[in-house]
Amino acid sequence: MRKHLVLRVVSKLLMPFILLFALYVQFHGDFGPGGGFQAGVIFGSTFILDALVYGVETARRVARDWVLRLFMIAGVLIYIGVGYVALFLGGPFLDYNTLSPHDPVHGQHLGILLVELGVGITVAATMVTIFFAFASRGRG
Amino acid sequence: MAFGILHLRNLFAVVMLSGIYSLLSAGLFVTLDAVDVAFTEAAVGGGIATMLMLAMLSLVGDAERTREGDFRVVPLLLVLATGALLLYGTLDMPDYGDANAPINKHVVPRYLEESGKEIGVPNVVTSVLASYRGYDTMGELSVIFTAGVGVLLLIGRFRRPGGGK
Amino acid sequence: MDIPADIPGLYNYWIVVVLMMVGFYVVISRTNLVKKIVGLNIFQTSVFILYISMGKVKGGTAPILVDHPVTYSNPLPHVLILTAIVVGVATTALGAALIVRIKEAYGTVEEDEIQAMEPDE
Amino acid sequence: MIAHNLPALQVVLPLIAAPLCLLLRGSNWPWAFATLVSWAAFAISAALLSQVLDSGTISYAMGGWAPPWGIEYRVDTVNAFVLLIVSAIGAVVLPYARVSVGHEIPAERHPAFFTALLLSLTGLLGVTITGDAFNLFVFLEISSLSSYVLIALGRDRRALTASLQYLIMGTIGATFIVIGIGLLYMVTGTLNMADLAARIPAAVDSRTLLAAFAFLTVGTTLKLALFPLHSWLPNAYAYAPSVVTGFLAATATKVSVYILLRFFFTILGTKYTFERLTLEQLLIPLATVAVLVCSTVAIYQNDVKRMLAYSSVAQIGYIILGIGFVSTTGLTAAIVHLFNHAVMKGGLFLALGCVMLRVGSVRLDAFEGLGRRMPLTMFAFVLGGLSLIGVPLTVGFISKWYLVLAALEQGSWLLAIVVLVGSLLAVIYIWRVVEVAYLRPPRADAPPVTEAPISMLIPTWILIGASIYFGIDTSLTVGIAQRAAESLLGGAS
Amino acid sequence: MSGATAILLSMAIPLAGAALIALCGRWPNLREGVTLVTAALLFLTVLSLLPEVAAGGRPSAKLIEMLPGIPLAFEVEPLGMLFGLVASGLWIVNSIYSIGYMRGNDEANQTRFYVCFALALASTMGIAFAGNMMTLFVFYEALTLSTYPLVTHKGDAEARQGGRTYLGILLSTSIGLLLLAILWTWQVAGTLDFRPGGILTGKVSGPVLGVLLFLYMYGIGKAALMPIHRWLPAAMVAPTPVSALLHAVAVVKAGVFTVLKVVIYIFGIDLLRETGQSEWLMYVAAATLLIASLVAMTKDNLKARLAYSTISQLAYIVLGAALADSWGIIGGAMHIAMHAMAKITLFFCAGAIYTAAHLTEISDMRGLGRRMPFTFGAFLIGALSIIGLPPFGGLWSKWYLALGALEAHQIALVAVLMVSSLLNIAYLLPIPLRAFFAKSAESVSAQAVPQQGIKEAPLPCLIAIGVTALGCLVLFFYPTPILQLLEPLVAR
Repeated sequence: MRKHLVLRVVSKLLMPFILLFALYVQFHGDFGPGGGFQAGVIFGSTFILDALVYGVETARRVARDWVLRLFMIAGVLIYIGVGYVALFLGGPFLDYNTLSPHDPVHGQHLGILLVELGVGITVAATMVTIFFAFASRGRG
Repeated sequence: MAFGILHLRNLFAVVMLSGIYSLLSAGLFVTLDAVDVAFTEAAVGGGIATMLMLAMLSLVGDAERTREGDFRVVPLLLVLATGALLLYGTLDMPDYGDANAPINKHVVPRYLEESGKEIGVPNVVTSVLASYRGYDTMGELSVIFTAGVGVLLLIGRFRRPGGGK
Repeated sequence: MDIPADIPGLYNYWIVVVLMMVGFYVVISRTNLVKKIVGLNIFQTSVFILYISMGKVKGGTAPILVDHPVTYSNPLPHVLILTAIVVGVATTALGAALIVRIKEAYGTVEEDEIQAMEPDE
Repeated sequence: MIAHNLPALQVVLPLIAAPLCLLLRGSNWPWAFATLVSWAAFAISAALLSQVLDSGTISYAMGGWAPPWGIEYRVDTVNAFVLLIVSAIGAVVLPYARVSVGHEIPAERHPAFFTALLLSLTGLLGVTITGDAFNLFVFLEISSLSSYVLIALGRDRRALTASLQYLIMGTIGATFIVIGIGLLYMVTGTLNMADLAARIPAAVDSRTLLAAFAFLTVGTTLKLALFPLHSWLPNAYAYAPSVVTGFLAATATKVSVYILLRFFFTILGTKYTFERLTLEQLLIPLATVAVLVCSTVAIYQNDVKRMLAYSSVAQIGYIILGIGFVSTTGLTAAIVHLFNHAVMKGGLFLALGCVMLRVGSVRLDAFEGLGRRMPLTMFAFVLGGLSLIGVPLTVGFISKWYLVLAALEQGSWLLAIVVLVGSLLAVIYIWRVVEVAYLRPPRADAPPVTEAPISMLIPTWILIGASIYFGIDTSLTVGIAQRAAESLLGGAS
Repeated sequence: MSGATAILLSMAIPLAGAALIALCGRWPNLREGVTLVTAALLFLTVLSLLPEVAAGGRPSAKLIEMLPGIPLAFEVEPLGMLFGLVASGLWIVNSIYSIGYMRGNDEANQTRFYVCFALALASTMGIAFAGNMMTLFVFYEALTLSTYPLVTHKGDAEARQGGRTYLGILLSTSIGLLLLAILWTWQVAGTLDFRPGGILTGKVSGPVLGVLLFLYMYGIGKAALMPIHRWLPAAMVAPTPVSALLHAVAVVKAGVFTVLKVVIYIFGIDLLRETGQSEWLMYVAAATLLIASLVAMTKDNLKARLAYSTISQLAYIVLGAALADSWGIIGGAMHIAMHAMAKITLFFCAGAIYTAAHLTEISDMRGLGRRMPFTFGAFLIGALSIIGLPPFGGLWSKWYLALGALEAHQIALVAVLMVSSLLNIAYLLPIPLRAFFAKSAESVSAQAVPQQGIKEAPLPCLIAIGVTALGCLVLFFYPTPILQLLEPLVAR
């Protein structure tokens, strides 16, 4: 991979935009198509791209295993956590209305935002983790 | 093109085809107004899945050994039976795009009419996904997580001394 | 049994059926494990199409609420399929991981060769 | 607050525990944590069961969205009982896991392993408790994926192929179920089980419904390994780690049977399934063949784990047979056998786990002289075996009793005899092991073997003890099973 | 001590004994002491029930409901009383004997031996006092399983084979046929309690009754009706005390006892006699009786010969049941005691011979009587009692059986009884006679075992032999208590 200068430059240029796009998808999911999954996948793909271009080990230095695993777990926890919060606020599990008792709609917004975030994080982290697992398998 | 997958021997091509295939189906989804799905299918099915496959192929090699007697009768019959059953099932299905089909009459209207008030998110898919059926989504997230854990367990690297492979 | 008059109304489903059959056939007829997994993908994707097409409403648009009233396609199948897609890719990932391990353990990904290596089964 | 959120907690407690478990380091912490969680889950399910028995069906709306718009958790006698079985097995197996897993799985993977175990527990519980068809599929996948992984962790390389085979079969099954659910949805426009049950009678003539029914049946029978779709099971059970085998053998197929019950009786309804389609005419022959063939095959196995795996398939045959009778007695037999078989098979596999730990193999010749060298383990095995045979004062006898009774009620002598012949075949394969263990001296070159550690013996004996206790005092199990059976038949529209 | 407690104790004592024996395994003397004490206690407990039962009382006890409507329940009636007394009484004697035997042949695994023995006795008591068919079935199976380790005691290939046959036949018949019969009974009669006059009257009729009877009779493999008798000779690989107590008394008698119970309390003799559905059973029993005796003559191995003689003697009892009239029943029931006493004597002697001279083949025993006169004397007594000659107990039971046959106008059967008695003479008497009067084996054939230095068996064995031999005599002079005890069985 060392030689493809063009590739490296282009990808370097692209990456920020991809990340940006990912974030857009993540938070624009309420209005247009998109949401946690898509965002997560795109977000993850940047790392995968990075890995493809600069080699897995480099990419791994950017995103350490334990960081990835942490995010993987964190995302799930956020989602389930929201559910539990609702539970402790006296509603049934995952009832976003309880998140802001006065204004259910706002509560819903908040809830959806949070869970989508959780989804995004976990999906991204998992995708990258899985990819790394495969990619670095060959190198033992 | 699916048939191509059936007959191609070079697994690399096979995988590529399946990638293109899912991209196509993504396109189909758009025509069916399922933009979110299309988006996801493109990203996940076309992107990630294909990439995974390639990663795997780089490890297992990409040539399927050619053999005689490739054409199996029993499976074919099985498949035909299944297909026939499904075809038979379709005969009584409501017409494609029929607005009066039960699925469009029973549960869904509530989503379309109320979600604006109840949730205030224009994208109904999102609101259904994340709120009405938020629990499904949580389960789905857990599935992803499971897969992640599983892959780690199977081929992941563990930093503990003597860990990993 | 009476065939409904407007067959065209169903053609979309039938495409699905055909795709599904192909995928299914690949899964159960091929001995190459990779192909099996690919077959599974096709199989599942065709099911997705089935769902989505049942959600389509003629003249409907994507279910994103806009001010002036229009007819929307049915969002519920979309949601279900979003879930299903993810489940599918999760399965694929696992299957791929397994195949890698099998390759390492046996040096092949052909089912019959593997069986040949295990006498007592 | 806790009290009326039990249905949710039943599932989300292990669910949130799973990622947390992955955070833990070392191998004891994850284990301890998982164990505690499983006990909590058991407590919850017990509480749920008593609630249901007192005050009837519980309905719980996820996210506060009333069904059919939101996802509903619906607990009645049937799935409360199944929940209890699953969580109880989990609670017993996990304490056992520490030594066994420590011995069979590399240490650095323990956190992930227990995470996977918790996930599969979650999945099974979720499948059982949910009242929403699609949600059922989602949790089915959680449990399936995690169990593929768990099975693949067996030390034998054949575990990998077995797991992949299971993965492919399982995914096909799951996909069939999805198709079925989709078609149901297409016909009725709802995914909520109760709602489905209410709206299906309107569409009994629809061919789509028929197709849906067929797909659901095939998919589920694939999952529960009903003959002849059982090919994945023996290998999967034979090569999985002992703990996993013990856990899955006792729970996974049971849950699949539960799904079957749900679809047949609650959703589609007795009228449709059995009066209109007379499915029993398909089920009973299959079950009969399963009992006879698989018991016979079991006799010829030299790997005891495989032997028991085949006997599991045969036992599933018994359960399906009970369902096929479509009578209160028959269903009672089926449901009570769900519990009984879980208990005795779990116990047997745990005993095998002890042997695996000490001897390092569960092939028949590895058992030589074990009767003397691992007396407690082998005695547990013998008792479990007797229960499998159906000797009085064991749970196996109770199941057989009701099955034969159901058969006699229908005047079908042949089936009554089939059941008894089945248990005679069980005598043969169990006794093959017993003879080797007790009447063959250990090989001269056999390494010294000591009794299994107490932390593994206690769980084993809890299950074996249960399989004796509930064979003597059946008021609890049979009582619940009868109520469940009546509710299924009565609840059928 | 109230009846209920006594009943439960009669099962608890052997169990506790088993536990203690297992604990004392390391100290043989203590262990065997425990065995003896247990046996004695058990006998006393059972005995304490006698007055009440003799007075027509029916002490009963009830454990938990096993299945709805089917409790584990016990009730002592005359038949069970008799059986219980015989089994528990002979256990004492047998324990004494086995001490001598097991030590004399220094067998392995003696602890396991005594433990299983106690367990077997517990099951036997359960059978004797069972209050309904289910309870009986439970303990019936328990007896089978607890005796399996005893049969396979030696653990060699032969023992394994014997064990297979034993377990195979007993389990398959009991699970395959008996259980089916029980379930059927439960389904038609709605109860499994033992009731005087039976529970099937008016429920089933005609050939169905015959089928049901068939299921029962062949389900009860322990009764060793031909052609399912193979397990009994197979079980002879066990050490002699086992053959003596279990396969001459406890197990086989449990079989015929069950037969009697079924005939009396499930079918009801009246029902059987009126419908005449038990006729085929008479002929099967008669055939078994004759064939077994004939086979016995061909056997040179002493224990095998005794085994076949047991089979034919059991057929007597089944025959009594099949006659389904008062005398038949009385005779059959009585034969349980008489035959037990006589046959155990014979087995004791066989064991004694084996212990002292390590001889198993009858042909080698010529002239042995002069070396061990006491043993062979006892053998003679036992043999005479089996044959049914005065002054020995065997006479009575055969007498009543003959009466029964006459009452049922089955002259043929009377003839059969006579013939078989002759056969008994033919295959039993020669043994002691040759032992006493024939020239000793080695003087006839050189390769035969030298009899120099052969003495009587160890003392405990002799004591046991003496006791039982005496028993045969006593039973001749005092049969009346048994008669009185059994009267109510056929009271109209």
